[in-house]
Amino acid sequence: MLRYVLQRLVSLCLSLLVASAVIFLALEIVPGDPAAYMLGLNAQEDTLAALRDELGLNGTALQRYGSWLSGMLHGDFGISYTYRTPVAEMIGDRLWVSLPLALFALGLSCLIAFPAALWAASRRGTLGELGVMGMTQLGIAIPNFWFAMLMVLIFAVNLRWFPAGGFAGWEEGLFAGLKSLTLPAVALALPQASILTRVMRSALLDTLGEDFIRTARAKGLTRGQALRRHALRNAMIPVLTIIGLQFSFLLAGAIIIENVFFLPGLGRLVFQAISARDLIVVESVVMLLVFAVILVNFTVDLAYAWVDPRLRGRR
Amino acid sequence: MRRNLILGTGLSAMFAGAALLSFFWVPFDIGALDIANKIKPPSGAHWLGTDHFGRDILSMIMVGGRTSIAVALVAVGIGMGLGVPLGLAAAVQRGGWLDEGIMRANDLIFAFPSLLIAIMITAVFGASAVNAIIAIGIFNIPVFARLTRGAALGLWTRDFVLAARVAGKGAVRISCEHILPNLVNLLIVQGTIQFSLGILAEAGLSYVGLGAQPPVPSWGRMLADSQTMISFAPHMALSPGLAILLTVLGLNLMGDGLRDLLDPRLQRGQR
Amino acid sequence: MTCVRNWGLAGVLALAGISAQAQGDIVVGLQLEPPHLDPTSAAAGAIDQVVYANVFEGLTRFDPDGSVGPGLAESWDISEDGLVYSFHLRSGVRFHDGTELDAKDVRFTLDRARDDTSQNAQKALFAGIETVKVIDPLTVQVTLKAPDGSFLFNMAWGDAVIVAPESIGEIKHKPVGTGAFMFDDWVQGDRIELVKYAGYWGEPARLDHVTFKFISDPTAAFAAVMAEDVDAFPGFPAPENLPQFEADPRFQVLVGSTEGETILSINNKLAPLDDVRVRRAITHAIDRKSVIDGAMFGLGTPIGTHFAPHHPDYVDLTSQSAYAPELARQLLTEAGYADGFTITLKLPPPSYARRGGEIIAAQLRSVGIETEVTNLEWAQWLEQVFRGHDFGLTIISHTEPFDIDIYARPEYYFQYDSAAFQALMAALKAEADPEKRSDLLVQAQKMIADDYVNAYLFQLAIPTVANARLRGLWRDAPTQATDLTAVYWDK
Amino acid sequence: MSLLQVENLRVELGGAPVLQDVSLRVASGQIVGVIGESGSGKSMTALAVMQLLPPGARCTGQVALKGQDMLALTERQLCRMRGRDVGIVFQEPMTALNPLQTIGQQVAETILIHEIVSRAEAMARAARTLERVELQVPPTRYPHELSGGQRQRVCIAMAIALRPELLIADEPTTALDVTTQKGVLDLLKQLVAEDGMGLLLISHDLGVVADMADQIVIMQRGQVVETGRFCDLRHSYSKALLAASDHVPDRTGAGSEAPLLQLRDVVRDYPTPRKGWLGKPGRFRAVDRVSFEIRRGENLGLVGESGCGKSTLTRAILGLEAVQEGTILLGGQPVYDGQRANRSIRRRMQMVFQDPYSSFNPRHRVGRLVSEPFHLLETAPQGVEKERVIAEALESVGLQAADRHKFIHEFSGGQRQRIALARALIIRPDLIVLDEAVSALDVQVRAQMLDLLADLGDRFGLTYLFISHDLSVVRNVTDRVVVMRAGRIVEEGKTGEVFENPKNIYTKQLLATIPRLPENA
Repeated sequence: MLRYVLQRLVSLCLSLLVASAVIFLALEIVPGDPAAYMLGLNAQEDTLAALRDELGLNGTALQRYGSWLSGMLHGDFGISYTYRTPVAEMIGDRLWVSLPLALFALGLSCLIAFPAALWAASRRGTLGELGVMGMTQLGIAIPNFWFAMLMVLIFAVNLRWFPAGGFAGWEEGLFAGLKSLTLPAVALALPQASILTRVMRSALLDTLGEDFIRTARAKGLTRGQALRRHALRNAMIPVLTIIGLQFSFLLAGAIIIENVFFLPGLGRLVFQAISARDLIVVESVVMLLVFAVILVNFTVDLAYAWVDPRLRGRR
Repeated sequence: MRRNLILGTGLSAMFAGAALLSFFWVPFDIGALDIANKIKPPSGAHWLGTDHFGRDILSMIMVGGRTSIAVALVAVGIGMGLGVPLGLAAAVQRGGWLDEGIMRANDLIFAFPSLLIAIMITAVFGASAVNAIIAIGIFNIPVFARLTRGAALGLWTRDFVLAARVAGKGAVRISCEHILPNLVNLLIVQGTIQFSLGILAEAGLSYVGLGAQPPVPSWGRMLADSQTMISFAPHMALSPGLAILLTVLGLNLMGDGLRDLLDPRLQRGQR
Repeated sequence: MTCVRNWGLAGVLALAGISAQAQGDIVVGLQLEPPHLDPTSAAAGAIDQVVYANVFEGLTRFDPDGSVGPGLAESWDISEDGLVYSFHLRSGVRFHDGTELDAKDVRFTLDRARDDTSQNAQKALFAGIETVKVIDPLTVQVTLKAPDGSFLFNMAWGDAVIVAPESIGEIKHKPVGTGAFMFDDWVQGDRIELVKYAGYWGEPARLDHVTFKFISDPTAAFAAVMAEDVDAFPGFPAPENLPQFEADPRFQVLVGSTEGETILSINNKLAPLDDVRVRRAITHAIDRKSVIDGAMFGLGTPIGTHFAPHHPDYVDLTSQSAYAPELARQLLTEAGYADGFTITLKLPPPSYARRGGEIIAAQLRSVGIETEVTNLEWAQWLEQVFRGHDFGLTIISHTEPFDIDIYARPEYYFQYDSAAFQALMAALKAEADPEKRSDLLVQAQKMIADDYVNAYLFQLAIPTVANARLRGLWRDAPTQATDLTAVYWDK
Repeated sequence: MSLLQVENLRVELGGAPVLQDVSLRVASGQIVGVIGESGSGKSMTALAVMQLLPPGARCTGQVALKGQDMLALTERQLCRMRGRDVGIVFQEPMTALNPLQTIGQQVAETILIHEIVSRAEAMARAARTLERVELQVPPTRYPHELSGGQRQRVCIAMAIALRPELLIADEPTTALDVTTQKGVLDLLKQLVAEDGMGLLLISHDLGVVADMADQIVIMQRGQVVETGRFCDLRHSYSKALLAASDHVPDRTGAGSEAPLLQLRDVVRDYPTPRKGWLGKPGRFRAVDRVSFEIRRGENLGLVGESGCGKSTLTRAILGLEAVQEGTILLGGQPVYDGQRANRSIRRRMQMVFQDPYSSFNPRHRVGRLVSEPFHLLETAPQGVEKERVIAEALESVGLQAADRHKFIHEFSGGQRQRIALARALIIRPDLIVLDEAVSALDVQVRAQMLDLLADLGDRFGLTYLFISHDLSVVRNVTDRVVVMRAGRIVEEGKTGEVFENPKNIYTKQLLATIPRLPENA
């Protein structure tokens, strides 16, 4: 097991290295000079040169890549071109919004999906199942930013139960923080929950068709007991995969929702950074997100091994 | 369960048909702005009302559907066109260097947050429908590559492939004659789903201004344009929102229906 | 869907809720977050929006009506030849860190802005300075290379605010100025907080605590104001929502003027746009009223030249480029483009440009000019259009005050190269007599209108949406600023 | 009163009857064998007794267990009976166990559901039950760590943990290797004797049931054809089944002395996954220095259990994979020469596979399927000539020329194997490799197929390599036999001699498993 973990860690590092090169190269060809952006219409050429020098934009590509990479290994992501603050700090701040939001949305998604999927799977062919499945179809088909807009109108502007957006900050207390994340989390969770429900239901139904469920029923287990004791854990493998994918998606994919709710999260940071040509921020955030995805996949792999004894011995 | 298929096909065909029709006829010319008549609620002349430039929303939905559908369709085409051959090639020798290479590259693409990369691509090459297609298409490649590889690996263990090898056929010929035709069902179903995801992705990109550019309308851009007016002109946001919702819903239902219809397990004589 | 449809009505009927804010607090919404807080080393207007007059002050300052008045300099003397300015500083002015303001700080500020390594975005403002001399702790003498009628005006800019050498190192994140508010906290991506400065030299601020909240998305801005999450939103980004706020007793809407001449810039060096008949045809093809109604929902004053209508020397030349599509087609035929031509139209992000671009594209199409529309991010716009001159047409609001002199710069992005106009500007610069200056300005306005350099659309208006009980907000925006020093809650 | 009494049982699935008028009885301590070909409804009968029919099934008639009418009981009451009063063992032990639980847990679950005992107590009893089924592994193991035979024992342990009065075994040994089969059957017999259970033993293989069962029920197309003791079976269908199960086809040719295929010290290694990043990949030797030859015109049997290297060897013979050492010659020429197919040799060999369902591309018509080997010819017949050759091939295996326009799913399993044979024959090869080609067929169809093979062999002078685990078939159709185990040849010789007088201890074990039908009067 230890060997397996170590092996995975080495390949994880290799993937990260490749990813960092890809990201750096991609951003090398981005047109637009950050210095020109910062100084605006009336800037003079010597002013621009001075600023470029200060930003360290004058070295060769290889030098810049090297210093970026080695800095990152020390936890130093460089200084933002536009904000002029350490990128690591900025990311740290934003992470305090994005990570709780992703977890909140994921939690909601699981909280909705698990009971719904169990319910639908155990009532195959009933109107109730049809209803749940219909809801999930709608949940997948609704563009979530549109749904978010409607929710803001109803719950923030009209009913005023939740703030229309922004983030109160954790220093205002857990409740205030969660309150400002509720609507975004719901908007994010809706399609995710729908997908998860469908995946889990079909995984459950597939498992219910397996021979060992028949064996369990022959032992005298009721349909429900067989579902809970035998099908559920077996169905968790595809479900875990989806949960892993969703978490990484939520961490990075909240850009649009963060814009709708003007949340100071990672997605909006990178969106702004791209339009401001703050490349060092873009590079670092994308790198971090890639790292997160790879880490999540790694964790999911370990979770598989935890769920499935067949994977424990192998490799 | 043909109900899904009929309903889904009906919905999708309705929107696709309207989009096709718009090549020949639309109720009103959307190129001519009529600022004096802006933001009018639905009426006899304008069934879905007019937008902030006084254009007929029904006509906009019809023409906008062209963009949304074309972007999604071509993106799926890119995904299939590149992903399927890659998946087939990877499956020829499980665990071989080609397989490893293709699958690692896939993992790498999967590790990048898709929306972010789409935004970066449009930032690099400029916002346009073509770049939106590329951005969405890139992420379709690993989806199809993975799907194809997985299913093809299963098929390669089947005896009829062995029979073809006994008949002296090479990997390319077997992939084309025996593997690919048996993947068609699967690809159609996945294609439908990716198509619907493509429409959602296009809407999202256009919403943040990175999709189709004016004067070409698209559903996502209509939503973005109508956003600030939703409170006093809900008809402007409802029509494109519902167009997206119903098309995606239709495609998903169609995908489900096709899956049931084409599922080999349900086909007689094929276990 | 019923909920949505009834929303507007419900919003109107909703009783004005009791604001959760204490009467000394205010939350101000702004569309753009500043990249940092040093107004003397970046072009971002967003910095001035937060700090101008609130945190930093200059020798002179813009008043709400756009006139230039005394700031940290109580008064000044100008030598006969117009070359030497002696500024008399107010006494007892302290920076937020407790250090006293004296003439050395002024010299430091001006020298820093003029230095070779300066990163000041408006370095041209200081280009005319020959020397800066400290006479005594409260007097500073500035000698110019040549007389400059607009020097006092220049010193009122946000790029010329007085900073202290003691705090310059950290200015980007802990700005220390002399204003009525002190910087308190910045949660990047979300908000900046200011608190009242007890040691302010002048009339103390009536608010204790100010929060600037950054909301770039117009819909989100609307929702935030409607939900009363923010109390005031200067430069509200969605003019289409203003009627709703006007109809709602909870809010007041102030529509003010800005220094932003919004124009369809034409690349004067690019064929066929180098033909004045073609440029004239373009201006006649455009219906300003449609553009203002469609893009700005009626906000904005039509202009016929590059000059602010509220300026006393403004001449209304709109009739010279009135909407006349027939004339436009005729001019095109004369110029040899009876079948029209195709040209690029590159649009920066603001909605006046994006929406206006769609409308103008449609109007140009109807006289036979096809446009290839490209939406650009600001960085791309700067790169391609402003610096690269790679464009045919673009729409942009020139928000710098009194900037007609850009037409005297042949390398400026629209590349208008007229010796006559350059001579006119040189004369203006040297002229101190107000009467003659005024005359020269009228000539200048007419000259660029006659040459149809650009298609002049409208003067950008600035709508401010605020809680109905707020008083003392600026209506107009002579410079980009959100001066809160006089703002208070009505009881 | 019988322990189990089924009267006039009728089951409809989606409106179509799958069981009609089925009646049978099982008494305590009695073994009742149910025999039938695939689709005869024997498994459905078992599921009907358990009331575990698939959704949408309608069940009428009477199923009385210990006097209780199962059809009248509520689901809750049924759950109380299942596992306690009646246990069942299914065919496929590989999938019948939950892969995520230890075998001990799964056996203990049977106890925990029905009795109020502590978990520890249940685990202890489960361990004892596992000992009882002679399983030599600790109860903390997971199913994937066990072999098929061991898993089937776990299934039996689950079924008998509470000593039910009736045990149903639905094809309990079909998926197992022959040597394992015997042990499982012996165990069942022993348990019945010890506990006095009734056993309903369901099988397609008359041989399995014949020497165990006290009563035999023969089923055909959802109906009971005949019930009685083995020696009393009289019905024509029963007799036909009996005859077919030990069919010996007529053959004339017995082969010449000239070798057609020669294997010399053939070695085939597979790399195993490398250990660690820098570790060398390991090697697994699937075929270890195998040498034998097939003479022109003879039938050679290759016998061995699953995993012995048969399939690997087959692929090597067909020239599909390279061998690491040794040579394989067909008519004196190597079958494998680098990456490209050695067409001139390959066209002299063809193959028929075990599974009639997966060996055809479902998307092609029969004509195209059958003509696939034309690819090996330098000049393949075209147009009319091609049609004629296809028609001839189909007719030679007893099908019609018009069948070439049909799709494969329109044929039964037996017909498909004929088509497979037609495909192999179409280019007139010298050697046909039959890889378990008749194993998946019902006995009567199998007998017909064997006759066809013999007939074609004589007509076209074919040489067969007959790979099978089914010893009785091998005995009846081959001239010589090669016994393979763990990649090596352990015995080789004339079929009669090997079967009469095996030398190797493994061969002896194998032969001992052949079920012997009691002499039928």
